[in-house]
Amino acid sequence: MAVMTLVQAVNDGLRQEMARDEAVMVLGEDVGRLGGVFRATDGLLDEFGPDRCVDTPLAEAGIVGTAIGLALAGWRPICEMQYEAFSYPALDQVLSHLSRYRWRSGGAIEMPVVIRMPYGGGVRAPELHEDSPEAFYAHAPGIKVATPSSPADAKGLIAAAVRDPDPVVVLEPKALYRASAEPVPDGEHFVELGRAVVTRHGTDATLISYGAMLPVAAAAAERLSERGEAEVEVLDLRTLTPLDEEAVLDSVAKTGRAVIVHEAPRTAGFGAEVAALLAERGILDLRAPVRRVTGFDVPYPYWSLEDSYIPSADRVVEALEEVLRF
Amino acid sequence: MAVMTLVQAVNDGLRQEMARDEAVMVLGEDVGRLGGVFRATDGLLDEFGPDRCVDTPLAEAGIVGTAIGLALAGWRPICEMQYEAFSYPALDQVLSHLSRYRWRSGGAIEMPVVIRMPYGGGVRAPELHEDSPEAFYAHAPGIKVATPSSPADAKGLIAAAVRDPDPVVVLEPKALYRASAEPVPDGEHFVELGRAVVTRHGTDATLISYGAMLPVAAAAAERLSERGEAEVEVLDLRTLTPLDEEAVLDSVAKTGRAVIVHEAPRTAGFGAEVAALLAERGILDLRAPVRRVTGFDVPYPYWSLEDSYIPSADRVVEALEEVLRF
Amino acid sequence: MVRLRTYDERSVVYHRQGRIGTYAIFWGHEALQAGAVHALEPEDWVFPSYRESAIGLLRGMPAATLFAWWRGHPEGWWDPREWRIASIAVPVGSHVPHAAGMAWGLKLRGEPSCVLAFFGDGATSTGAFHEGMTFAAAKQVPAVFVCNNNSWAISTPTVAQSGVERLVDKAVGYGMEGVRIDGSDPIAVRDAVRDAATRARAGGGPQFIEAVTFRAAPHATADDPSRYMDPAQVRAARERECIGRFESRLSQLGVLDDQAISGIGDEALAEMEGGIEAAESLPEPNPRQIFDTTYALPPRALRRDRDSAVEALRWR
Amino acid sequence: MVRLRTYDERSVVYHRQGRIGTYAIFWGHEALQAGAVHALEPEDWVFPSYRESAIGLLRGMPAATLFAWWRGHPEGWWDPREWRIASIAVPVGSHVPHAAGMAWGLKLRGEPSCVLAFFGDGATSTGAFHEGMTFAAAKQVPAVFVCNNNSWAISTPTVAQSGVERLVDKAVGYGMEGVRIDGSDPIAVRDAVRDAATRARAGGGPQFIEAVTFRAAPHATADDPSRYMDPAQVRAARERECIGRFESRLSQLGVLDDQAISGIGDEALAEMEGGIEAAESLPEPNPRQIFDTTYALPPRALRRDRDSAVEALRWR
Ligand SMILES: Cc1ncc(C[n+]2csc(CCOP(=O)(O)OP(=O)(O)O)c2C)c(N)n1
Ligand SMILES: Cc1ncc(C[n+]2csc(CCOP(=O)(O)OP(=O)(O)O)c2C)c(N)n1
Ligand SMILES: [Mg+2]
Ligand SMILES: [Mg+2]
Repeated sequence: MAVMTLVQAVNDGLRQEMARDEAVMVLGEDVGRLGGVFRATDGLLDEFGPDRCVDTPLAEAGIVGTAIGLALAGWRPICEMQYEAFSYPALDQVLSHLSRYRWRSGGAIEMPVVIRMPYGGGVRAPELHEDSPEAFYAHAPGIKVATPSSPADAKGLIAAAVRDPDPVVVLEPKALYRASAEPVPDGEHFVELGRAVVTRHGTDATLISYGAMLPVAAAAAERLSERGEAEVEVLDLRTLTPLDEEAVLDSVAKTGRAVIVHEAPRTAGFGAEVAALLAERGILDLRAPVRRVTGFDVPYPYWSLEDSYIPSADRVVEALEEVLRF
Repeated sequence: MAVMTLVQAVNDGLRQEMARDEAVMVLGEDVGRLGGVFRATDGLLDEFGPDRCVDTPLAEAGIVGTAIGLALAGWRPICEMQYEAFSYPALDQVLSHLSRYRWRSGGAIEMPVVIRMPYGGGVRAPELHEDSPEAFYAHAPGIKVATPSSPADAKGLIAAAVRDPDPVVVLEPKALYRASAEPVPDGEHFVELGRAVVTRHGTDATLISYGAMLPVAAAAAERLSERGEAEVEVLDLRTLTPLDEEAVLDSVAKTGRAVIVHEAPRTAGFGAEVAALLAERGILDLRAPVRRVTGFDVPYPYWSLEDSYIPSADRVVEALEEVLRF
Repeated sequence: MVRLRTYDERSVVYHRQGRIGTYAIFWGHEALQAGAVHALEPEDWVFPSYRESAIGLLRGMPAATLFAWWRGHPEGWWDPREWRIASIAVPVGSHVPHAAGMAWGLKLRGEPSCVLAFFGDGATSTGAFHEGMTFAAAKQVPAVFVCNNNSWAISTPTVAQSGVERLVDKAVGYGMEGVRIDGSDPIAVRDAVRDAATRARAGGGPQFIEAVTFRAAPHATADDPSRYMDPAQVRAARERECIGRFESRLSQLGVLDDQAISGIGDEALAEMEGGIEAAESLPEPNPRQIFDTTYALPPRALRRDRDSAVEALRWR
Repeated sequence: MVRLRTYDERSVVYHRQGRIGTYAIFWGHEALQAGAVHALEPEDWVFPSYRESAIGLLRGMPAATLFAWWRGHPEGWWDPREWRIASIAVPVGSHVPHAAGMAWGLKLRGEPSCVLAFFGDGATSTGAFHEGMTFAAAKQVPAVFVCNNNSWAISTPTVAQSGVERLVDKAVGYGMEGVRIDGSDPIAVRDAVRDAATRARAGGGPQFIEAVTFRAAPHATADDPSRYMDPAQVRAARERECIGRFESRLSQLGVLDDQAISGIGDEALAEMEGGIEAAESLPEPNPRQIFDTTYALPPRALRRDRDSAVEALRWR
């Protein structure tokens, strides 16, 4: 297995899929000669040529809108949004068309479009370079949402997204793009959509998280274990829609306690959906209130303050201790 | 008190606010001579002139984007989106700018912008005329969201939205625009944002809902009462953000059971937030699992099927009976 | 043209009779629609807005399908690949990027066909139109953009959109060729579209056609144009309407006589009567349809919803 | 101009020293920025993009504020009304409608001032640009739209945006007057902006100015232009850069001598050194700030979050 960073694994996944299927193409701002501002598409222009790795005009609704037309024409476009907040101009195309085209054609037309973007904060950037927009996409029926947290999953989920006949939004935690290098399976590697994974086993409480927050969750669990306070299970959702409900319910059935961690603002964030699942179908197993540890209900702040905004291991530990006291 | 329909009450509220404050203006597609496709702005052009009741180009991001500039210039713009799904092109302006301008200026600049739109289905319309987009707006920190369900509340919430120094999205249930005529206070009438109201008192379970679903909730509660099965409390949230958490928690503390009803798709819908609130802070009061009765996780269907999609009193009764069995 | 006209006029009647829902009238735009589609090859794609809802008639789509669309019935949706006609775009301007993308996709595949998109004057104000045009120009795709400037976007006159009188001026900003034609003259339309399509297929890039018409009818069945239109202007436009003009031209040329005209009319009427009846006798749609078309691979939770909904409530 | 240049060059240094974050370089655009703002009256509004982050210097804003912005410090944000300079727009093109709206608002109030918006070549592809221009044209607002065509949107050359070489052609589609000028000549810029602003204030409507420059520097400190730029082209552009050109012109005219030049430079350097030091000695931002500026009337839940967050964790 090669050792690589998360963004290298994204690149590897893209290359694998483009080599496998000639209908796969990449389009976005600066994805060609520059290889993307994070180099996620580095080398693809040279390898697959300018027809399949395309620099576009600066127009996100145009990128997703033409991708819909390209898909109708039989292509499998992968759109890069340069940063997550610059996907907002394309929300109309996603909500009005991409998510509905199959339904609208009575199931005749597939929309195998992938929209991938770096998301989340912690990189000392100016505003609107650090949003966590997953809830917008998760609330769009017809769209699937994947959020890798490790290099191997990044490669595998990219592959799954590209092969899926339905549109998939892949949110790549930019703070983890180069945070560490890890082994990634060589050659074809595929992580099924809709399958969460337990990244740490435990018995006393379940930490449910995804994407950029996994290291925070892991650190909090580690701390409680080191202190001998509790063994906390960490569940990485990996895809938000379809949500792996069984994995959530099974873990909480075992531990009786749940803390949900995400970076996006709390209100109507994706954590609410997980909490709602527990309130609907896990309540008899719960031995304590559910807790959400999230960004606050304000815009992502100026970066000198971002460390106070992003959920910290401290805040997660505090929430865990609270539910463990029940 | 005059007796009027919900859309007439909206009109009355707009007229009241425009008469009260010369900085208030209305802009949108066809709001002038036509008076809006639902006649919500009927007569305002004649009464306040073309500078304050303005027909705009067909460009929703332009409407909200210029409203931001107008607010910077000291105006209090009320934007009409002709139908809710046509607000999607403006989401970028809402998420990137309208919600952040105050924060971005260190609190110096107020954004007293109102965006009002008809929302929801049940009117036998072609696609994209019947979405329920409240969760998108509720997940935007900096934005408040109001959802009147009665003529009086429509007038009062419009007034509150216009006077609020922060941006407010008002979602008006189009299925109720002309559903019935009810008494509406004459003259100034104001319904504070962030205050839910109990529209029916009960002891056995709480139905939590808003906007277009209130009549469905009321019918379900009535049916169980008639049958002598249960006395169900009906809570109309009226504003989603700020959410009246105390009203939800107090009612459920009393009844021990909660069913949440909305028309939008379930996953990551606003009902998840209410359920999460209960899982976090109401769990010790709950004597049964929470249930959500919502639209399904698919696009709003062709209208010949819409009655199978919109939550019905039957479906709500079924959910109530289920939680009452615990 | 007559079939379109008959379809349109019958639709207004059927709406009044409660047999279809709200309907977007295209009376007076038949020359544009028929002229444009007749100029295309069968392999060329068409991207219609709601205003061209019946465009499928011109390629042999059954009238029943179109009436079913306006009846909100699932059978009203077709497989776009079968007819090379994209799904009707309801949000104004939003399909312009799709047309650009399809044309780009054809070009990348080396297919020798082109794409035609219809949209209105109001659509030219939308960001989606702009981004679609921008892509089409940047990638020099084989597309023909046909703007039906019918003077109105519901109650808003064209000049109120951006202060431009001639929408063809918009082409300049994309470095595209633009022509302005009489959209009520089917021959002028056919020629302009044929030229543009030929050039597009030959790699000459996209082109913009402003077809000048007039919406001498309500925006849709729910509209009340008396609030904003001058009745005299409407009367004048109705007198100049495209079908009468074309019929008298053909009659003068001796190509058409009264008998032929009424024969065509009768045939069209029979087609539409048959169409609405066929639409009405479609089986009640199955609510399972709600669940079964959104995803190729639906989430488990959705399948569970379907099963419990279908069973528990028997869809009262 | 020299102050802008000094600010810019120092910022690149400060970034390397870790004293500010990622920084968007505007080296070579000083003539455009200074020429444009000098042509305005103090009551006129300016809507900058990230590329004009230091535009406030020209109206007396302390350099410390600007460095604080790039340090991600709350003191980097100003009250737009105080300087009549809107907040820096980070999403490309998205502030064009704001400028149109502000200009419209001034017009409705009968205020005799105008609005100037800066944006790049890439911005002209965005739907937001189009909708803002459309509104400005439709409402004939007093606005001057200044497009800095610096040949590049990060790695994408201007011609790849929409196939148009002369961005001034975009004005035609909005029925706007447009001019194309040398954006490296401060006098040409000042004259063009003064004309446009005068006309706008007098009710003559909006105008579009394409200012041709060249981005002879990386897009931002994180960028690596060697991947896409021809070094020879960059070298040539750096030789033609605006300040040197203007200085020799002024020297030839006898307005400026070497001593004056170095005096201006020293002063600017001192100003920037003072600015960064002031920015660095700002007190650590208080995390309460996160909660206190979003709403005028914050939801109760947010106040509760603030209180519990501040107390429970003492913001480690
Ligand atoms: C994005 C969007 N905004 C608003 C509407 C509501 N609406 C439907 S048709 C219409 C006017 C369209 O005018 P135009 O583009 O000239 O086309 P026409 O109807 O004249 O064919 C409007 C505003 C819509 N469908 N989509
Ligand atoms: C809507 C949006 N998409 C993408 C980006 C990322 N981005 C920042 S600057 C830039 C290029 C802008 O080019 P141009 O408009 O020519 O301005 P310049 O940077 O040359 O001044 C891009 C793509 C952004 N900020 N906003
Ligand atoms: Mg029109
Ligand atoms: Mg540029």
